[in-house]
Amino acid sequence: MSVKKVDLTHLRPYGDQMDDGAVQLSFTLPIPDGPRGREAARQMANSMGLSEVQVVFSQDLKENFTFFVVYGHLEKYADYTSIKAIGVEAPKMDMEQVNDYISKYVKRPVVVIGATIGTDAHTVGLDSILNMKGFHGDSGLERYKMFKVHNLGSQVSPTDLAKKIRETKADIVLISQIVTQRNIHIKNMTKLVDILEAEGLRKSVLLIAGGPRITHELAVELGYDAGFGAGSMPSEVASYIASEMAKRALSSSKER
Amino acid sequence: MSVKKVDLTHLRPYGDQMDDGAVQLSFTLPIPDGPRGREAARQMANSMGLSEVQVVFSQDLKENFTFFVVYGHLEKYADYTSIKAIGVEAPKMDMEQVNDYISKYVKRPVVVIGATIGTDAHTVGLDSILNMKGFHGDSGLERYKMFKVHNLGSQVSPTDLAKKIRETKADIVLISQIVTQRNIHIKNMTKLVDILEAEGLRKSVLLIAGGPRITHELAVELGYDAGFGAGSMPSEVASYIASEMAKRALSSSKER
Amino acid sequence: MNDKPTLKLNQDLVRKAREFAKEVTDGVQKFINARSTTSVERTVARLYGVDGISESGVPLSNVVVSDVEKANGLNRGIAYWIANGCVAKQVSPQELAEAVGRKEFSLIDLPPQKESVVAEKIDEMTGKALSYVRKIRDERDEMLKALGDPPQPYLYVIVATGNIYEDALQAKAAAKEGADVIAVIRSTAQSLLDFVPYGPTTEGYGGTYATQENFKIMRKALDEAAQEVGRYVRLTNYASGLCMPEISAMGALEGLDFLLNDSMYGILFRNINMLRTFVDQYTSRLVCAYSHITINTGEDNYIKTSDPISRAHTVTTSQLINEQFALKSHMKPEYMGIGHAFEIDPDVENGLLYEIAHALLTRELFPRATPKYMPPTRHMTGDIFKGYAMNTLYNLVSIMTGQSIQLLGMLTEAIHTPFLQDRYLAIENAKYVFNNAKALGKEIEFKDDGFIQKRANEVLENAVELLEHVKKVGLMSAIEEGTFGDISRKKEEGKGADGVFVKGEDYYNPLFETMESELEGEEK
Amino acid sequence: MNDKPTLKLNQDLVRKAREFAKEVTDGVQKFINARSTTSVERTVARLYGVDGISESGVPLSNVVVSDVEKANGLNRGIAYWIANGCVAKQVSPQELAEAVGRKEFSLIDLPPQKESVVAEKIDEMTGKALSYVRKIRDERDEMLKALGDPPQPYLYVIVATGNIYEDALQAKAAAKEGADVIAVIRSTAQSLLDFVPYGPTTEGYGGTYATQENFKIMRKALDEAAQEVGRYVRLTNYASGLCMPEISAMGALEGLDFLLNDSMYGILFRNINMLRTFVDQYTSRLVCAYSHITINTGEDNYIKTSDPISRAHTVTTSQLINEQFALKSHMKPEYMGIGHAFEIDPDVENGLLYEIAHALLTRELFPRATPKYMPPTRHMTGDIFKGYAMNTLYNLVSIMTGQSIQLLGMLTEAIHTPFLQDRYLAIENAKYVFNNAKALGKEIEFKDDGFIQKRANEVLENAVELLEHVKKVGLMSAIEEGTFGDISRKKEEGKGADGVFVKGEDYYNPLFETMESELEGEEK
Ligand code: B12
Ligand code: B12
Ligand SMILES: Cc1ncc(COP(=O)(O)O)c(C=O)c1O
Ligand SMILES: Cc1ncc(COP(=O)(O)O)c(C=O)c1O
Repeated sequence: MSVKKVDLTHLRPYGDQMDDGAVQLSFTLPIPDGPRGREAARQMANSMGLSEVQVVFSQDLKENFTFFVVYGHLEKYADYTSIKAIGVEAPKMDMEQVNDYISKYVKRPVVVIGATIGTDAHTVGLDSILNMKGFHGDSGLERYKMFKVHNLGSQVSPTDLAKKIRETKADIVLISQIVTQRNIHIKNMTKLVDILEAEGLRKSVLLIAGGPRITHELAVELGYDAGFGAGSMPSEVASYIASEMAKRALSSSKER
Repeated sequence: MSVKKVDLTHLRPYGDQMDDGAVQLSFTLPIPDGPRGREAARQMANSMGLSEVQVVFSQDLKENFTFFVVYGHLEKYADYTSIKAIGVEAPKMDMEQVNDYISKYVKRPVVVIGATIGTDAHTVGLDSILNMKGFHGDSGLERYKMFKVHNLGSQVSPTDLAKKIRETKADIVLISQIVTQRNIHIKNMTKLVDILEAEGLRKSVLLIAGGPRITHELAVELGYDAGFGAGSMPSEVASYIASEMAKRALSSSKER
Repeated sequence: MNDKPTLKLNQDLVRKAREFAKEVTDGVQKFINARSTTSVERTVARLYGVDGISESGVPLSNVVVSDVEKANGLNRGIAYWIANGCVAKQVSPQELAEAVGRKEFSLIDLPPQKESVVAEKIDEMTGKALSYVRKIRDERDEMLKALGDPPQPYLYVIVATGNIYEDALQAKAAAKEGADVIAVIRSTAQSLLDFVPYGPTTEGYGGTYATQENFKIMRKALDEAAQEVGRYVRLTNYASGLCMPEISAMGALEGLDFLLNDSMYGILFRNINMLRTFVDQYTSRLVCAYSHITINTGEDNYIKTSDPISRAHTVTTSQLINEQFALKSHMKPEYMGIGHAFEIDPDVENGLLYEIAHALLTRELFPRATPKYMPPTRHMTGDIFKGYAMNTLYNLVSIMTGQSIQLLGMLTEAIHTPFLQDRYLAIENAKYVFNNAKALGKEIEFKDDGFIQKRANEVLENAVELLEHVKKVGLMSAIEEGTFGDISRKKEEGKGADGVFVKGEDYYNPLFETMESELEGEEK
Repeated sequence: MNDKPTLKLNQDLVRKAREFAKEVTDGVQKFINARSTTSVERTVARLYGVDGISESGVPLSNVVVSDVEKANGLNRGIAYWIANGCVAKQVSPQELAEAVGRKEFSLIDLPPQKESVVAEKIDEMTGKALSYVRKIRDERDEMLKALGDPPQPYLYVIVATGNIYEDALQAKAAAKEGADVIAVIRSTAQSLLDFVPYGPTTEGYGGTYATQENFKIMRKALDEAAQEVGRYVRLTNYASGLCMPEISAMGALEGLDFLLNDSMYGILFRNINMLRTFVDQYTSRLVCAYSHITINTGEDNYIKTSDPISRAHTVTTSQLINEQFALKSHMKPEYMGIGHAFEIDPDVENGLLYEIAHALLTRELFPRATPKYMPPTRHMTGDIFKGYAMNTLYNLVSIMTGQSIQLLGMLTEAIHTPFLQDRYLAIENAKYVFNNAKALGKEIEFKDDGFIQKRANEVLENAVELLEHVKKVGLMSAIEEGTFGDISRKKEEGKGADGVFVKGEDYYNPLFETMESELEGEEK
């Protein structure tokens, strides 16, 4: 069959045939609409490595701005084979399996504390993970008999959080960050890690961040153990916690 | 007022503030959905010069394809000041002005011939320019008393066109190309120029191409006098013809 | 009919419209009955088993028909010549055609065989051909029944890569996303070829050639996908053009479900000769009717070149004509995918109300048919977002008015043939709207004598008036007048005129005669 | 009311619903009448002309109110203290406040002046304040009349760059694209500040602070744009929060047209103390009523945290409560932007029918109000195309059901605050749908006892039941029970509780009393 096969070391976008590199773009430029503007848009797309650029739409947005829709063919490629899975790695378990797993390896309920930090008032995401009700039919951590959950709600400051961690003897700290404008989430997340380290709490807990713009990679980069993005399921988080807690329990029992 | 002003030598996209470089992208990659796929999408966007890339959506398209919507901030820029207007340059005239202008400078009706060449069967675009009815309330060339129009319709071969040019003593040749898949328009347009040159007709006519994917730049590159893109108005074409014909009339009268 | 609001159409007008349309087509049918075409004869050859191409690349069905035509024997019908040749040479039709292809002999030159033996041969070939067609048809019907017919409107998408293997891959992905119907768009200008290309296509322009091999490849891919998703997936191609009946036969042989098949499209949009098209469409539809292939008519095209509001009644007029021609080919209404389209300029005030009125008019006028609704195309621009919004309203009108076949609009309509992602987004849009507004049609009524009811009745009235005129001048003259799509075609002109001939006294074509009589039997 | 289909609401239920809602708010109003808050007093100070900040950055309205509060003098009302001080020091309120800001003296320590002179001073200040507010109001009313009120639904978009100058630029562009209303979103968590920031903002998070200077800058920009486009352009900001009445006063002074102003939003979504919010909202709305500022209520928020279908009646319940509170503030219905939202999961079968029923219920229940319809947000994802389709149907429901104020959905809702191009696309979508479906509401009817009529009556019935319960337990206990938005707040808890105080016997506040009596006069 004569369909070109994908070359994973030279991965390129696919429009309607392999390696055509087709990409759709839209952006606004602070210049007036017209042939010169469209040429600028074309050059902008060229600068991104696109060839055979088509400026298929331009629209005056008033006040000297123009909106463009552009298609082109990307000459660049990525090496997919060199990308290692950078998501959270954990076996997928359901509620019962998680409970059994914790009973077997950790041998006591795991204490979970959750909060939205900074001035972030969005609670729906965190609640989806923690509340009984859960998310899209997947029960939240409160419903797991081997989790003891403290949901601190929103707008919690790092120092208050640290205090509560001590008070509750938390094993797991879950924080949520939804607002990301001007990278406020990065500032908030960094500050929390700094304070936990200063207070000597960082090592004793599993520190997990979540939110629609959070990736595991970003979380790890900022000193967290894991990160969960858009559409995360409570059972995924639970599975990860169970398997990490088990690992820690095993390694500490070996150390002894 | 503290709004950053545009630097036209370093033109960058504008999302919600000057020079934020914000760009929206969408593309498909021939790989499965998942963290690794999203990372590949991110790297793809990085390769285009985007920073702070957000893969905001990924969707399994089945058969090992995944669709991505991505936002990022372009670090590249274009120098707007170095872009010369590359559109068709002609004063904008209305029907009466065009007629007067031709009467005054050319002193006889201008003969226009139009056709869609190759296997292209799309006539609506060409008809919008030529037919009485015109386009969006702007009358077509047939309604101008100083144009004598021959509309040959669609799927005309270059040799037939050349024959008709001779027969009608055409001053202006308008060709339309709508289908561009696999660059068939470029092949068709190049072939026409070759044949007109071979037949010694190229210099004696004003050769104009049009179509939604035609730009003036492309047309000129392929040896045409002008190109008209999406949304062109008959009066724009008429103005261009009038001013070019006047220029030619003037320069040839000077030569004499 | 209770699942959508009603237009309270003037039933007198409805009756008149049908009556006039019938009279209009009666006039043309007389011409049709007396004639055949090279393409009709090639269809016979194909159904008798003539396949493949000659060394110089000419399809063998063309080879045998030209062979007879050149010697002026075609007015007897190709059936006789093939049978005579098979008896004379003691070979199969395919072997016979191959030999003619190798120029070993001409069919005309073979000695006439004993009449009763030839007649027997013809009957045998006819029986075999028809039973094969019925077998394929029944297999499809059974598969459809086994997997279940998906709810209407069917999600219909196109593939158009120019490479049948790439098409098949993309079609499978689409089926898995939820597409119910896949159409393989033909390569540019195939309708003007007076033969059907052969073999698998890997490079086409703006589409992929309609070839029997391509049909087979695609059918297989869709059947695989259908089994995987547990939902029947329909396959579509294009019949209209110079090979209209042949492509229908290929569709019958390869188990296609739908064919674009309009009684006038070729004339208007491809400048094919009128008589040629009328004669061809008859046989083409007869084959479709026999094979349970749903035809899709092409009225959407009219309002691509003429105004969708002021010329709306030309769509209705043509739909009625297409219906009558289809009935003449013994087609059941449920196989009539009567065409119409959502093409009004999005800037028109209350454009949506016009669209609703027009779409519902089609639905109500053809209650047993399976209307094929076409998306916005001519007012789609490079503004893919606006286009996506237009497609949303288009889908809404469809579910609200109970359309049957929904050709999904592509947000990139103005730019390129669909990317994989464009198709996904189209399916997503339709699934969203169809589910979210599922019972809307059941829920609403239009004000009596309101804009929509009035508008629909007005269009119908204009159609009746136009039909009355067409009846008077005759359909062919009406086409000369530019009635449809603002396009005028002359009776004597157009491609393929030379392929039309008057049947001789001894013309014999049991294949189509049997189809006719079997279908007539079913009608009773 | 003839431009949209009807729900045939059970008028008995409608009457009962209003009656119960009135009784519910009557219960709360008793608490309100006996109390004032620091924020109410700061509002008085502002209207008397106290502006600017102290050297340490504290707004002078806070300075004077804290000054009196610390000395336990606030239960007399700030009006007296300011007047007494002005008379004592022979200065203007502003000069007085500046002096207090410089800690030159405390208002409490100034010797009490002759009662009649102080009373005269108060009357003078009150007269001046009110006549200025009326002047601004009348200017706006005249400009609106001169330029013409655009047709409803108004196209309402937000700006949220964090830089007021950038906001102004983008707002102008939006107005020129067709926006009728511009809202400047506040910086994250401003509602929790117990003071109003001062001066122009150039760096906010998720929005730009509501400051008087920002109001001024934006008003000027919009008035310029309005003159250019020959269409009145409305300006919106947010009142709800700890400074609810102060921001209303700022709106009155700077000629804002709309303010987000809900009687319970602060309690539920910002954990502000109940009594604080109830007392504040009363004055806040009084000022709005007097200044012809349309309030926008916040019921949309409930179905962001609770289910839009099963909890639909909590929206209705709250709307009725908001209405009654507004009436108590002497607000005319035409200034009530009753809130609701298109938030049902797009995957719900017949979700659109629910949305239509809910939207029309709001419209029909408040026939003289100007409903504010909010777009899909919680089910918006990074799939901007799907989001654009959802916004298309949202716009369709709005034009079909005759909404007044349409906050346009952004295709990037799930991603970032709007880019310039996102706003353009939102306006384009609304303009397309509103024009294309202009008369749809006039054209359709819903089946009697069909899904939509039944659904609307069911929601109303549930609301009546809930109101009956709320009446029984009292609104504050109902909030404790988590009635709205699935959020429970305790009576004694919440921010700003310490700012509430019981008015003393000698409490005097002619400013609001005059507003009340003038508005009462108009009501007759
Ligand atoms: C609901 C909502 C609100 C509600 C919040 C109610 C509440 N109690 O939560 C209200 C109306 C109060 C609100 C207010 C504001 N909002 Co808001 N809001 C939203 C909205 C519409 C939906 C968010 C939501 O509930 N999603 C559903 C949940 C289930 O999804 P999720 O949060 O992604 O959570 C999932 C995963 O991310 C993950 N997850 C999340 N947290 C965690 C934590 C852990 C530990 C784990 C493991 C996983 C996890 O698991 C969840 C389940 O899969 C979004 C737009 C959108 N569609 O996303 C805007 C949005 C988030 N809001 C926004 C803004 C700007 C605001 C305001 C700042 C606006 C203003 N200036 O007033 C205010 C202020 C809020 C503040 N101080 O923080 C922006 C943020 C822009 C940005 N990227 O920075 C958004 C994107 C809207 C927009 N386009 O402008 N908002
Ligand atoms: C109408 C239409 C048809 C009609 C044509 C009817 C007719 N007689 O013209 C029919 C149905 C026949 C048709 C058929 C096909 N079409 Co077609 N068609 C369109 C459609 C929907 C609209 C085109 C149109 O009329 N636009 C309106 C006119 C006014 O705009 P315009 O052409 O851009 O013209 C303006 C300017 O470009 C300019 N201009 C144009 N020509 C000239 C010439 C001169 C000299 C000047 C000065 C200016 C000028 O001025 C005009 C006014 O502003 C487009 C999609 C779209 N929305 O654009 C697809 C489209 C052009 N078709 C397409 C295809 C692939 C086909 C087919 C090949 C499909 C197939 N395989 O069967 C066939 C075959 C046609 C063939 N052999 O060429 C593709 C082309 C893809 C590509 N870029 O290559 C499109 C984009 C659709 C798609 N997304 O797949 N089509
Ligand atoms: C009825 C009908 N037949 C056939 C076609 C396509 O045929 P062609 O290959 O001529 O483009 C169309 C195109 O839209 C059509 O509407
Ligand atoms: C009624 C009402 N007031 C105020 C706000 C915003 O206030 P804050 O600044 O608290 O986000 C909203 C937000 O959606 C609202 O609905």
